[in-house]
Amino acid sequence: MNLAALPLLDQAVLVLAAMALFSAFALLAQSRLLSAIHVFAWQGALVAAVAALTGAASGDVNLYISAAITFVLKVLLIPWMLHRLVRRLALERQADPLPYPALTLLAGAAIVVFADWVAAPVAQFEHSATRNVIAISLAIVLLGMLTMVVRRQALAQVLGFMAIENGLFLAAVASTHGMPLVVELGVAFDVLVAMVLFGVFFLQIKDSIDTLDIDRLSQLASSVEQDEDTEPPR
Amino acid sequence: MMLAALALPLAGVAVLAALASAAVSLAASRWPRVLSWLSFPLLGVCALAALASGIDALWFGGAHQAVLPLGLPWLPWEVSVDPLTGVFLLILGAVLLAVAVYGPGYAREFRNGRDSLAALGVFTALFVLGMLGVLLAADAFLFMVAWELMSLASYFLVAFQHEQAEHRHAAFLYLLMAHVAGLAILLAFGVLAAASGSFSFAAMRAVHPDAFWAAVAFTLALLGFGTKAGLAPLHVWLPEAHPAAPSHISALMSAVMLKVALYGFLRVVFDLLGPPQWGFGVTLVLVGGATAVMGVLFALQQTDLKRLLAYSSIENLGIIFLALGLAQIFQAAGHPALAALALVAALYQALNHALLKGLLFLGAGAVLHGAHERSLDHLGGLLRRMPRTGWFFLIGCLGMAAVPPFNGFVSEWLTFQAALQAWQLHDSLLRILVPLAAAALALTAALGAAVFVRAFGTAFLGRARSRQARHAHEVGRGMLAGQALLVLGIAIAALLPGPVLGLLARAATQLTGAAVTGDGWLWLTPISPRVASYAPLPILAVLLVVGALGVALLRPRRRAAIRRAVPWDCGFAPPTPRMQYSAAGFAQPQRRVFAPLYALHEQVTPGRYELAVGDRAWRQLYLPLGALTDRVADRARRMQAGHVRRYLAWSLITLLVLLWIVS
Amino acid sequence: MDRVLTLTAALLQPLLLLAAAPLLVAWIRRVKARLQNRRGAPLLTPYRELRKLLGKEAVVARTASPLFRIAPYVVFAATLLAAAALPVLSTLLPGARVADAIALIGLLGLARIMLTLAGLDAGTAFGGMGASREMLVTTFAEPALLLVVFTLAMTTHTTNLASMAASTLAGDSVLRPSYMFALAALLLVGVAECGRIPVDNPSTHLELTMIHEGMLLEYSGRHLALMEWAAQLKLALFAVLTVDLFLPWGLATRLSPLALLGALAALVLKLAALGALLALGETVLAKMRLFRVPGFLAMAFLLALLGLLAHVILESAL
Amino acid sequence: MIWLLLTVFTPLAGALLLPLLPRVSVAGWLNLALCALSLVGALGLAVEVLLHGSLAGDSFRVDAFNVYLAVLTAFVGLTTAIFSRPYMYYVHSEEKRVSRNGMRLYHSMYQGFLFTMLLALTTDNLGILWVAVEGATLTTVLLVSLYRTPAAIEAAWKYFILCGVGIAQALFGTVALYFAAQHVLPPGANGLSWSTLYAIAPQLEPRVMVVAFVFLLVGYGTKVGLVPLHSWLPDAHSEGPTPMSAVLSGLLLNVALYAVVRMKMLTDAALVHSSTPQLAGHLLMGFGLLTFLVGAISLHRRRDIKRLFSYSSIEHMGLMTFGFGVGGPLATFAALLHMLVHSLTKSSIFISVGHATHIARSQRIERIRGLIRTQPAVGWSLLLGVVAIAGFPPFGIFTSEFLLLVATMQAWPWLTPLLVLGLLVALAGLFRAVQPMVFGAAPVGQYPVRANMLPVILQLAMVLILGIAIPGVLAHWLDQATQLISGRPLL
Repeated sequence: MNLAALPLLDQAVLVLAAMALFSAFALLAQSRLLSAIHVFAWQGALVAAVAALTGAASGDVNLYISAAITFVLKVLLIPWMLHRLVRRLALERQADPLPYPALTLLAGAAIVVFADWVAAPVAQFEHSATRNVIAISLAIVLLGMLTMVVRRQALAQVLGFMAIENGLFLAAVASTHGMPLVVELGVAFDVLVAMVLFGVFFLQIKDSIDTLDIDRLSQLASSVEQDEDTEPPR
Repeated sequence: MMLAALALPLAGVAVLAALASAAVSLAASRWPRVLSWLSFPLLGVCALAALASGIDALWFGGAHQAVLPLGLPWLPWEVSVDPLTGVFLLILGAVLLAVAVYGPGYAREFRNGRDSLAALGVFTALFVLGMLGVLLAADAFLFMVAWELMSLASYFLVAFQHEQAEHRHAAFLYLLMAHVAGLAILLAFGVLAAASGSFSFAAMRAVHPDAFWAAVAFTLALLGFGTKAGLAPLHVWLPEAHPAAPSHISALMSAVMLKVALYGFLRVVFDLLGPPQWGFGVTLVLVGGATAVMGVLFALQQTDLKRLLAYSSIENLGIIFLALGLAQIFQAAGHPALAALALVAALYQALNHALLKGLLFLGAGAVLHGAHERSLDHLGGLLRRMPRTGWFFLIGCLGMAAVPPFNGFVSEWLTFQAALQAWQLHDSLLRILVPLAAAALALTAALGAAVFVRAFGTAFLGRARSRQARHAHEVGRGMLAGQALLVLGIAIAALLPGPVLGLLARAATQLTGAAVTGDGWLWLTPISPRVASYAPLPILAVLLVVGALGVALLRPRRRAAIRRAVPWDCGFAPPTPRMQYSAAGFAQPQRRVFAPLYALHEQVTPGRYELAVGDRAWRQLYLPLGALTDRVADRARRMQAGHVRRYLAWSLITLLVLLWIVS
Repeated sequence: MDRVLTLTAALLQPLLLLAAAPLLVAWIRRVKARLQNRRGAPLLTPYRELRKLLGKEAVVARTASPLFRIAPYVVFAATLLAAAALPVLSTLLPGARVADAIALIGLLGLARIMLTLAGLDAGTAFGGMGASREMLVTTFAEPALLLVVFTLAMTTHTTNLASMAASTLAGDSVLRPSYMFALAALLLVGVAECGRIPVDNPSTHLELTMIHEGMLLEYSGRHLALMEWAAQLKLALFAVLTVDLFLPWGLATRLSPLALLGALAALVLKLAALGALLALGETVLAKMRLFRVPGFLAMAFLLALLGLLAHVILESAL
Repeated sequence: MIWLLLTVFTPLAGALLLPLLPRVSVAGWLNLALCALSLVGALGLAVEVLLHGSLAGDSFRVDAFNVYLAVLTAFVGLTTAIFSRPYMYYVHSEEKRVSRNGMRLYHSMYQGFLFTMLLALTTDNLGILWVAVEGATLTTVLLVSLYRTPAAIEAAWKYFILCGVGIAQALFGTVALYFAAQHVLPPGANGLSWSTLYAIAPQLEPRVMVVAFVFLLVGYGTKVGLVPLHSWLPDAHSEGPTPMSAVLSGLLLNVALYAVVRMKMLTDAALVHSSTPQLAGHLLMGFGLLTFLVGAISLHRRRDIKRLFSYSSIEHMGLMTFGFGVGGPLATFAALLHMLVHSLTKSSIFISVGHATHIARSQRIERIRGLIRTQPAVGWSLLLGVVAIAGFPPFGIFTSEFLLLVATMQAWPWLTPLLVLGLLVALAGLFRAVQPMVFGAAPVGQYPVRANMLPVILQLAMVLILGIAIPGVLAHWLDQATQLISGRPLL
């Protein structure tokens, strides 16, 4: 299908999806926490915009609601909570540089290729223009996971987690024009609760090990079981 | 015939009595007397019923079946009693009866201890129940349930005095090996069930797997039942576990449980598996022969009386399996009558070993009870302190040493007779193998005699080597009566081989289709009078007559019969108990001759000689396996490194790999 | 009538052997003495020794149990019973139906076990030593003996000694390699079992080399007499066993007086020759060190095994 | 319908109500009562299903498969509540490890957890199923960190992160399913209804279904504890309060496996005409076997008693997964039975373990010694529980393992040696650790604790009965479930 033959709305959807993908890369590479939170907010906005545009293209009211929920949650509420946490934990200046940025980004690119390969049989089956967004969303999901694997900062991990959620949402919107509303609400509720819990945990972790570097959270390795002097609690 | 149909109901009574015994034993933690007044008598009822059922089944022959309303809906538990079951019900009943009479006296010891009497009673009864279940089962599922129940209950009995670390170790090893055995048997049944499409023995009997799968099933059955029966090199648990249990339980384990394993093997290989193959027979002969020689060599070096008896059990099971191998070879070669002879020899040996080893373990228990010691190096002179136990023990020893007119000789004689018919085989390999097996058997018999001379000689003769042995006391009436019952059984098996063989032959006929006769009550003439015959009663009569004549003729008429004096000992200083030959010293020549087979640790310091005789199988097979497990476990543990990022990476990699696989 | 005759013969044959056993021992001593250029004791000396011992007081160690006093009777009776299973003069022997060759070996085993237990009973060092060594000898000697019997049983298809002898008599004289091995094994085993040189020395009480005598050390009086007599009987028994199995010619197959007389004459000749051979061997050979005994016995076992294998490989196809 | 509402929404009401109660002791009793009420509902539901067959509605579906799991969930919920009342009260008032607010949170989340479990079981909507399973994570994650120790927080964090990511993958799979369904279903139809999807499954595009299944498997498989996605499980099970360990091992894993099996049924139906009709089964078998073996070997050289038993849970989940993967009526029946008996046994073991750790005042295996001497009831129940979980008759786990081995023997004979090896290694690992704990002399200064052994006795008795004779009703019920899953009944 020729890109030029698409309606303008669809073209816009594709552009926005590409930008969301880029934001996933930005999230992967961005070492400063505050900037990363901003990138995440932008990604949320892009995804919400995709939902709204798809709604406009298909005339589905549910999608507007989804877009609104996403906007409120991912662009406003969660970045705000994260901001507050960063300030409360005095992490504004903290950076979390990647150990091998070039390699990580290459791996990210490979993942995109892989996602396209996996999604191809799925996508060829859909006739609408937005079918290739499925590959993009899968790539965003996998990149989110990659972010969680490579980042040592607990907050950065949460951002990766939330990016996965964004990818999922994008997939739902692009492939099926959104899930039924009950499910969307349930998902949104879960995300919200998860965010609250993350906040609780940050405080607890900070209390107990005085840092949010999750590599320090390795007391429970089985090899440590051999240690005689650490007495695990009941 | 009304009586013929009684076998199954009687077996049912036995099962119910065992269940009742288990149930009432629960009360023993509060009222210890329950054990003596209810649990053991109920076991006695169970024993009598099993005995009656076994004799009934053997006397009348035929199979009686029933289906129980238990188990799975499409897999109900089936039970049956046939002559093969009968033989083993007979063994179980005979030994259990003695144990039930013996038990109360022995268990009284534990009343003051901290070990739970309720556990003892409950698990003893469950153990018996499990063994009964194995014998009665007519489908693989019930068989496995009963089999594992038997293993599990005996595990708890081995662990009964669990405050001693070596008992715990023995129990663990035992449980592990029992599980190996159980799973192998389960797989063997799996093969049979896959061929016949059903778990019922009747169906398995009707449809046989092809040659390959039959070989697989045979190997699995040999592995499973052989582990339980203590075949080398799977025997290591046995000398650990049997001594650890209370003595009357050791008697049950050695005398009955090993036979139950034998029963299982017979049932699977001779009854269910289908046409015999000479390869199976050769395997059995080799494994049995190796086990017998290995067992007796190690028995000769033990200083713990109960360990010695345990190794001797290994030896005997080796002999039995060797005889089974002969039966398989003869059957495969088309000589069912000879196969039946070899099978009868095996069954007779099983019966003898049950009675003898039961008696010896009960005797060892009495020694433990009377002298609080079971190391041969600390015993001595017990024949004068505990005369009745001592003479009973002597009978057991002579029986195990297989000399006429005792019962051990009858089965050995039958086995030799079977082996000597090897000239009828056509295959020259087999014709060589069978005489070689007979040679191994002969070697085993000679060493076996040495084992029991050593055991009786150091424990009961000579002079006490410790204070406990010097102050040993005879045990109570119940414990003696238990042993006496087994002596009665031994006497019957020893002196009336014809009738006993006639009974056992029913089972052999069931499995081979050929008959064996004992030729009347006096003679034992399995093939023909020209070939060989044996009559123990005249032998006993002549021995008694000559002995009595000698005493009567030679007794001096004027003086006192004898004069007592200090031992002569070539006129050296009056000997002290420490100058006696010790148990280790007695077996020293054989230790030198067979040194490469033992893992010896000797340490000589001035005035002390320390010796440990280890099992090579243990060091070369089991310890490496344990170490391997630990190494793999440590490696697996590295997966659990504690870093959440690594866990996430695992997750991501799994996802990518799976997507790659399916795309 | 026939039956009575057979039974009488059956009763008389072992008694005959029992009566003749000391004579055989005396004969061997005599030949040995001659070979050593001595005159030697009269042939009746063993009988006199037995009579002397029977008249003496029996002294029993304080530490011994009742088993010590029972053992001589059991040993004697069992050996005698074993002798009853042996065709001494005639192959018509009901005793052989009661106990075949395997049972014979078993009865000898019973005697030996009682002997060793008695050796252990007094709790002395030498008794234990003798018992321990006796058990070492048995470890190889008994299986070797069994294998010898098996070799012949495979040929004659019977373990009944009378039938074996009868079967050898009835058949043609064939030169069998298996018999050669078996005979050699049987001779070695017999030497070891009867406590002769080079395994044991019956005429010494030198403490550290004793086997059989070590076990008898605490015995005296009638007990010792029975033990000694049983040992002599055992030697005679092995001698008769050897000739029965390998040289049965001369044995009576009927119970006619003539045949029996002929058998007696043949037996005397054969035993005399065998005894002389043993004496010669004992003169030529030296007593071995105890640690070399297992090698000697292993050789016996090996020979017996070779006999069995030679039979299976070379002869059974015939 | 009324039973369903009673079953599912009683816990929800409890979750909202219990934190409002001022007194901790009353909350414990109320917790118990609510569980009992929910069990009554589940039993009523079961009777209804038994009498009238499956119930299906707009967004729920109750058939033989899930109703037995629902009863099991409610039952284990109740028995654990019986255990947890005095146990948590002891932790709160004697050990002072949990504050009053902590106790409120505990009771609320306990009910919330039960609600999500029951919701996940009874819903027909795959989206709601996802929400409920995610909800189960959220409700339990705070309980894992209830003690606020660094280790507990760390365990909770890992649990949260790993399960969160895993479940996100399941959502992607769900989206893909919905996507596949939309192409077949008319507009307006409920493309997330499992019943609807199952009915049209053969028309679903196989290639999409395969990708969807992979995501669903990895997603829900994380919660099942499939290796190598299992890393959170030992941490979470060992650091939380013991009642939580009991329900996590006994219930959560089951529900996650339930979800996997539902997805497998859909995939199987969709792939029936493709070139790889057995793909889902093979994947499950591979994961199951790997999980089983790794779980079994990991039982060796453990130092922490609760970690030990959480590895045992992993091992058994592997076995069940393998069973479902083998397919066929016999293996499926065996796996269903195994789910049942494993839940009962494992939760009873965790209850005994809870008492044992209180007796020894430590969770380290080498400090727990001589339990039978100190407190025979606890020692024997732990020992018998382990005997049962190790697969000895006459306990029910033997039956299911027997059937599973036999089924494997028929379908994949060359895999049975691996299974047998695993079972042996597992037995050795378990007894190596447990035997010194229960046997032997008691250390000085070790005293019995107050323990309510009723739940343990009840559960072990049930496992025992299941091992001796499976009641006809239950067998019929399991058989119906077998028919649902494998397409053929066994009987």
